[in-house]
Amino acid sequence: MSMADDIETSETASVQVAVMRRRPALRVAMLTLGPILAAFVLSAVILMLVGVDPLKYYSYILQRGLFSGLGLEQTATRMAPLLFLCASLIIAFRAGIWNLGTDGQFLLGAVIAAATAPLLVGVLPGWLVLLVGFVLAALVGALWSILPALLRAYHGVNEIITTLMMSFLGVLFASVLVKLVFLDPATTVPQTRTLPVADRLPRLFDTSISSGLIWGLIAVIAVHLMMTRTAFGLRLRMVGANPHAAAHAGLSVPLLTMAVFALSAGFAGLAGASEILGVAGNVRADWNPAYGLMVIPLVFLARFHGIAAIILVFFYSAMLIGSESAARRLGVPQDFTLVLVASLLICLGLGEYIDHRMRQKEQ
Amino acid sequence: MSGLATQEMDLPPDPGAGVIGLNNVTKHFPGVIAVDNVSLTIHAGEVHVLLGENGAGKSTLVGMLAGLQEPDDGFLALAGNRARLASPVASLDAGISTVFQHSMLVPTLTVFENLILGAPWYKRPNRATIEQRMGALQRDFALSLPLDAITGELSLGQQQQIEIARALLRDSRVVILDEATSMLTPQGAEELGARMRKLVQSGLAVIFITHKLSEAYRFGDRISVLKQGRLAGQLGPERLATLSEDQAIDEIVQLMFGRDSGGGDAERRQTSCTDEVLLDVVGLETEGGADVMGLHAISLQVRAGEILGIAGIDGNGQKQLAEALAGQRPVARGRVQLQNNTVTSANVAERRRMGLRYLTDDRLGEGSIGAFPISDNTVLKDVGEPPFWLRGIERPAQIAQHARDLIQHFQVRTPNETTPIGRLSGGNIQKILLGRELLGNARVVVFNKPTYGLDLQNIEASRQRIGEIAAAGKGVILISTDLDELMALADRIIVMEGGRIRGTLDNDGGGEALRLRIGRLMAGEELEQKATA
Amino acid sequence: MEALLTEAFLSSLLTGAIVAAIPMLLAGLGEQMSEKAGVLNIGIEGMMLMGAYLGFFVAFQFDSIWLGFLGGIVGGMLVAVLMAVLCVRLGLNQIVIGIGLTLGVEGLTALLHHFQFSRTYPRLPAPVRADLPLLSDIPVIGPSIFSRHPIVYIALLSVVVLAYLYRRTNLGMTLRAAGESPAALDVAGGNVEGVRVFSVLFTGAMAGLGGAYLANVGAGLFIPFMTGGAGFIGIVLAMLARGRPLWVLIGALIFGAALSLTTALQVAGSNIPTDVIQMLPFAAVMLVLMVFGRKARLPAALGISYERGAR
Amino acid sequence: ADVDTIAVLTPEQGSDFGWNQQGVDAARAAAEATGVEIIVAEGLGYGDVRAPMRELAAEGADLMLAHASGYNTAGPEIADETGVPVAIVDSPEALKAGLVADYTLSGHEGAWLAGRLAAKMTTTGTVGIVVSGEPPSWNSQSAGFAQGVQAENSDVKILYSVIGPAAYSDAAGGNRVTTSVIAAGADIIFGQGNGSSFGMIQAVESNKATDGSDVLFIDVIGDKSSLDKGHFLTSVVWDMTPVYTAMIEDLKADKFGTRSYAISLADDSVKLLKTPQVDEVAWGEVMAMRDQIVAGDLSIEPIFDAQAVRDLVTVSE
Ligand SMILES: Nc1ncnc2c1ncn2[C@@H]1O[C@H](COP(=O)(O)OP(=O)(O)OP(=O)(O)O)[C@@H](O)[C@H]1O
Ligand SMILES: Nc1ncnc2c1ncn2[C@@H]1O[C@H](COP(=O)(O)OP(=O)(O)OP(=O)(O)O)[C@@H](O)[C@H]1O
Ligand SMILES: [Mg+2]
Ligand SMILES: [Mg+2]
Repeated sequence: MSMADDIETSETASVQVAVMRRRPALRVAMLTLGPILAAFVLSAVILMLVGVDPLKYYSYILQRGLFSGLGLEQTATRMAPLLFLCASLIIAFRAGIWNLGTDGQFLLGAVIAAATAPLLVGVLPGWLVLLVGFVLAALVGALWSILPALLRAYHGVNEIITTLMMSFLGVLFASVLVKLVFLDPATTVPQTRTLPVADRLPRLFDTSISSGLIWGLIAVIAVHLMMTRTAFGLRLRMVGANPHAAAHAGLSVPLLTMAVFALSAGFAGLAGASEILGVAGNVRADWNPAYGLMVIPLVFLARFHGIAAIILVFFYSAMLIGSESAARRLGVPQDFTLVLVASLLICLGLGEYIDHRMRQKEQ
Repeated sequence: MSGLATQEMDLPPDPGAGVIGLNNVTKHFPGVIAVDNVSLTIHAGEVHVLLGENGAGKSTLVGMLAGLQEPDDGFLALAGNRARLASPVASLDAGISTVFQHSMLVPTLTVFENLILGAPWYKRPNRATIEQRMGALQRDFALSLPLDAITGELSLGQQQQIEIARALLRDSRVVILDEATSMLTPQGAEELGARMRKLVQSGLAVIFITHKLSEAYRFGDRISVLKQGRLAGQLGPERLATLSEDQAIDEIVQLMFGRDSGGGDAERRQTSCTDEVLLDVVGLETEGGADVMGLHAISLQVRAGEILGIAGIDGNGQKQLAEALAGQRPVARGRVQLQNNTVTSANVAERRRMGLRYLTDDRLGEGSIGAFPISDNTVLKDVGEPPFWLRGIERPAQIAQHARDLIQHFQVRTPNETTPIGRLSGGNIQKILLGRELLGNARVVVFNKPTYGLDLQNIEASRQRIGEIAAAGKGVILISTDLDELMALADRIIVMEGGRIRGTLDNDGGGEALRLRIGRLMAGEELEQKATA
Repeated sequence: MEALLTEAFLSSLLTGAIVAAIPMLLAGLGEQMSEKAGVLNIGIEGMMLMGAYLGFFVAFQFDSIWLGFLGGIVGGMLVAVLMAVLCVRLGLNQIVIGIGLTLGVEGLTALLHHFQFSRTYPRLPAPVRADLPLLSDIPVIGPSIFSRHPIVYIALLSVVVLAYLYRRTNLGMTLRAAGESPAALDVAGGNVEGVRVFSVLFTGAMAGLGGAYLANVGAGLFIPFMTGGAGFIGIVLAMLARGRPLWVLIGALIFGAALSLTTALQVAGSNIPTDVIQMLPFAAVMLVLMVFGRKARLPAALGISYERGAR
Repeated sequence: ADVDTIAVLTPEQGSDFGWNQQGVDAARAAAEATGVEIIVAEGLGYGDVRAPMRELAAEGADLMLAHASGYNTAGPEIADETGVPVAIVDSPEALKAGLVADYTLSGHEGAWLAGRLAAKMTTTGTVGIVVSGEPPSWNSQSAGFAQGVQAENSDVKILYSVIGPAAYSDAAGGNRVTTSVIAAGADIIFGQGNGSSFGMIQAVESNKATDGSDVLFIDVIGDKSSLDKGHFLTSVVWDMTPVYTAMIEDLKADKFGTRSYAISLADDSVKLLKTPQVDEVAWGEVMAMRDQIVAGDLSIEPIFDAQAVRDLVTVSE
């Protein structure tokens, strides 16, 4: 299957965004805010159906996730792994590769970071411990994508199934590693050794915000610039948009494809490391936050644009934090955030379609 | 057959209204008026030829008749009655069958399935009826098709026959053929001409689009010329009957381009060939496969200033040869030498750096990236190179300037350099690719069907450029299915058949005799055999 | 390990394989039709889950497991309608919308479950078995295969029906054309959008039925996230089956057997750690992909939306 | 110290007839018994619980019951950070005066009794253990059950099966695995799982044992007898109220974090449930053994390691 065509449509979509920029601000506002409003209304209806006051719920989420100091700190901390995952997906999607295996890559990266960092504390200087953890996580993440990469690059096997399968496998394998290999002998609960709080990524200023946030932001922006402003990025995009043209232009499509997998999976591994070295400190058996699939709609809504992705991740994190709190206070399970994201996706999709039709009518 | 006969009965009593009428039809696209206030009448019993340069609006007209697009202004009339063709179904129901320029068959279905494609889903396919009717078509039109073959495995000519058969099976009143001869051999084109004649004799109307003016004259009863979306003029049957071919062509060219053609057939180029061998190929072989032709024992030399023509029916290894030379296709055996450097194992980029250029015939498939702006496409083969990139960082201003220069120099018709290249017409894309290949230090350039699908004016300009390249002391390999083109440009002509070189001929300006010898070789006859025979 | 190949081992292997295979079979057959028509239906996991929820809800409300299956079909189709509108009609990206719908349904059903059932956990009565006469008396095989819920036989039968449909009918041909070359189908007077919408709805129905089977026969109640990736497995099965329903069945059985083997090996007292055994089915799929992956030819227009006259 | 508010944090909803429900119900009961307010934070998932813990601390909780083994890294860290005492599970070494206490719960004695009961009542001579995962507290019950079965009748075969990945809510997986185990001969199933137990129950209800008799189910932790349709044999029911109550008392007395807490047969915080399916004679004998354990005449060592459990059940002839 040529997913390239899909990417191509999204390339044209980003062209459309550029066109949109030239249109009246009011219309743009309508086309962006309208669907967002509609999504919130749609979700509100669902809330009302189960007997929850939506206004109360939304204002609670806002207050908890955004407008309280504590909430904002938690939101910022939660962003770090999501940002690394955005970086991972922006590379892949812009290069026409559907890496749906980030969950497995994330977890294995997390496990290797958790397995090594605590052992190195005291052996190496603190910053080096963290660096080694991150580097290993990136390598292991990339390693886990090598089969899908080879199959895609040299045999044209669709990466959607292979990455999904490797993701399922990776999640299990991470669990096996925790239970059988990297087990902390000091606990009965199967988990890795714990990196002491003091040895984790430093917190920002006087807050509980992990500095993983900064690295995540850097990762997304760096990836964005790489994909849009460099020769390497253009080569990757060429492979994604039309591999035949890339080969015709003298590029090694298989090698570049491998590079895309390695980079994308590597960043997914970094995401895992950032969660462990920044926040969690260890990996428990069967732990799987499943951020990977969740981030895909966000990256897509951001049209693979780094800055837009950062903004979306910020709001999404705020929603996560707020809804965790609301789950307890208003009795609405956190799963509701999934409903909200899906409605956003649907409404923005519809909005784009309506806009498209309107422009067609005008001509 | 009976179906066709009753068809004739159904024809409208008033022949003046025609089967189809286009009344002041206008179609806009972003930034262009594709069809501008055109009125045309299509008559039963006539082959109606549509001519016009690239982007003149022919395909858009066809699109409207086929139900793919609707006019913004004006209206269509069927048998004198105002009608809407809002979908392909409406068009088919109105008795209009279209054979599009690009194959509209499903390659993985059998011929039989393609013939009945579009039948209601709840109906059982009725094989016996189709077989019976195919029998009738074979009698009347010499259309014979293997019903159970997988369509994609048949030759392009056979595939086109399927489309024509499908049109006939539908009991159409109107058959539209858009650039149907561009893929055919001269004989194939003649056969198609004969078929069109039979069709109109049985009472149908045929709309035939071509860029070949002599075909228009020979096959057409009526010729309409479009120019920038407008109807520039029409030659009716009475008028055509009074004109000789040359006179008609002169008149058409006048209508199309508003100037004189400068003398029918292109003049043969003055040779600029020297003795210096730029490209030396010895015993080149490539692996074949189910759907690719393998190359066998290809040896050839290109000298500085020489144009080496390669003739052959499409699909006889020409493309594989071009790809093997460019480094895009692995070589199984043999040696390729470029100016004393053996490049047999060099990759595309390395060969390009050494001055080997390849202009592909697959403009959209591999020549360009449709969604990327023109500017990026102009430097697609130089990604990372100065002055467009500095230490890997893009310099957008440089690239844009370069693209604007190229657009101006090659007279590319486009709003600006940020337009996605996929939106240009085939001819304009071709100009950009041509410009891209000639950038920098080219030594040997391989052209694969450089003028395929271009209009006369652009063909002429392109041929001129190819001549200039040779004159500048570069080596040129010119692959073409158009014998006129080869005979006008090439110093020597190699004929390929079945992945082999069947013979090499000096282009001595031998006219008909040379043409005949090439034709025999194209059909697979060996030079020696002919000599001994 | 001596206990391998005992009757107990074989029975538990076969039984488990069939029980595990059915939802994946239904999902795989459904997905196959979408893929044939050119729609990569990643939303199938969500359709299954919705089918599970609504299937259980209806079965519970009306106290009828058969009405429940109907409810499951409707549930799957409700999600499929969204998919059809967004991806087929409006041409939005199939992968992203599919993932989005799956996430949305996960959230929605968890929410509804929370407010409806999470305090009481009502359960359905044990489903009836239909013993096939004579066949069910064969030792080992009989009770494992021929003494199951009627839905199992319906699922097996649909393999035959679909194989016939794809090979012998105009609908089958139209589906293949829509996936291979929608433009060609369109200009030939076929209804690309119609057939694609149909295929997506069919996928919804099959996935919904599979979900309802999971909830009503498999578990007797609805649990959030209970499909646990069965829909994704369905996608893999469909992609590997190269358009043949029989291969979906074979794939589902192999996958079911691998899943079941994890139990059977444990029952047989194997000393391999459970987590390692549990990697088997996925490793098996990867192996199949490595060996046969390059042959898994997919429809040329798979995943690409069709817009008339666009290029 | 002053204690006016406690908080309990559970990964799933406190209405699952199991671990979460027991935690929430017991925390409420303990709060009532000691006269303090309670904040229930349920359904927090198995991910990072630091955010809700910080929030609860900020809201004035004086004690946080982190009721999931997944919370035992975050718990002490937040206790350190905020100074609010936290109780965690499965971490006996983590005690920290005034800040961290552990309550590692093991129903192994109850499970042992259930094993004896099962061995008495099986007609096929085979019983099954089906679990959705292998956390230590479940391992200890699996091991206890197996030891009980063997102590009663070493000829009874014990089949052991873990459902699979992310199986806590995999009800269909529970059904499938249990069906397989029944097909392999088991007529009594000792099942441990959250959502997946419902699948096990479904399998027990819809399958006959290989000898044609009804299959019976032994549940753990919660009391699902309200859902019973005649297939429940018993349940190893836990009650954490005494544990939580003691914690609150200790905190008030500034002794929090100096000891671990446990449940036991002695105070009925672990007990067997009697259902109509239980054979009266067998029940009497089992209750007698309970009294022996309480009296200290019999002692059963808990086994927390998954591999050790598998060594116990592996049929090696
Ligand atoms: N879908 C479209 N969107 C935008 N512009 C279009 C579209 N289709 C056609 N046009 C414009 O309409 C003009 C006429 O196009 P048309 O395809 O009819 O030309 P043509 O006569 O068939 O040319 P050619 O000889 O190259 O086939 C072109 O200049 C093109 O720019
Ligand atoms: N999607 C599109 N968007 C914008 N313009 C389009 C689109 N599709 C076609 N066109 C326009 O239609 C015109 C004709 O395009 P087409 O590719 O049919 O040319 P063509 O008929 O093949 O031309 P040529 O004879 O040069 O090959 C082009 O000029 C192009 O600008
Ligand atoms: Mg055209
Ligand atoms: Mg054309």
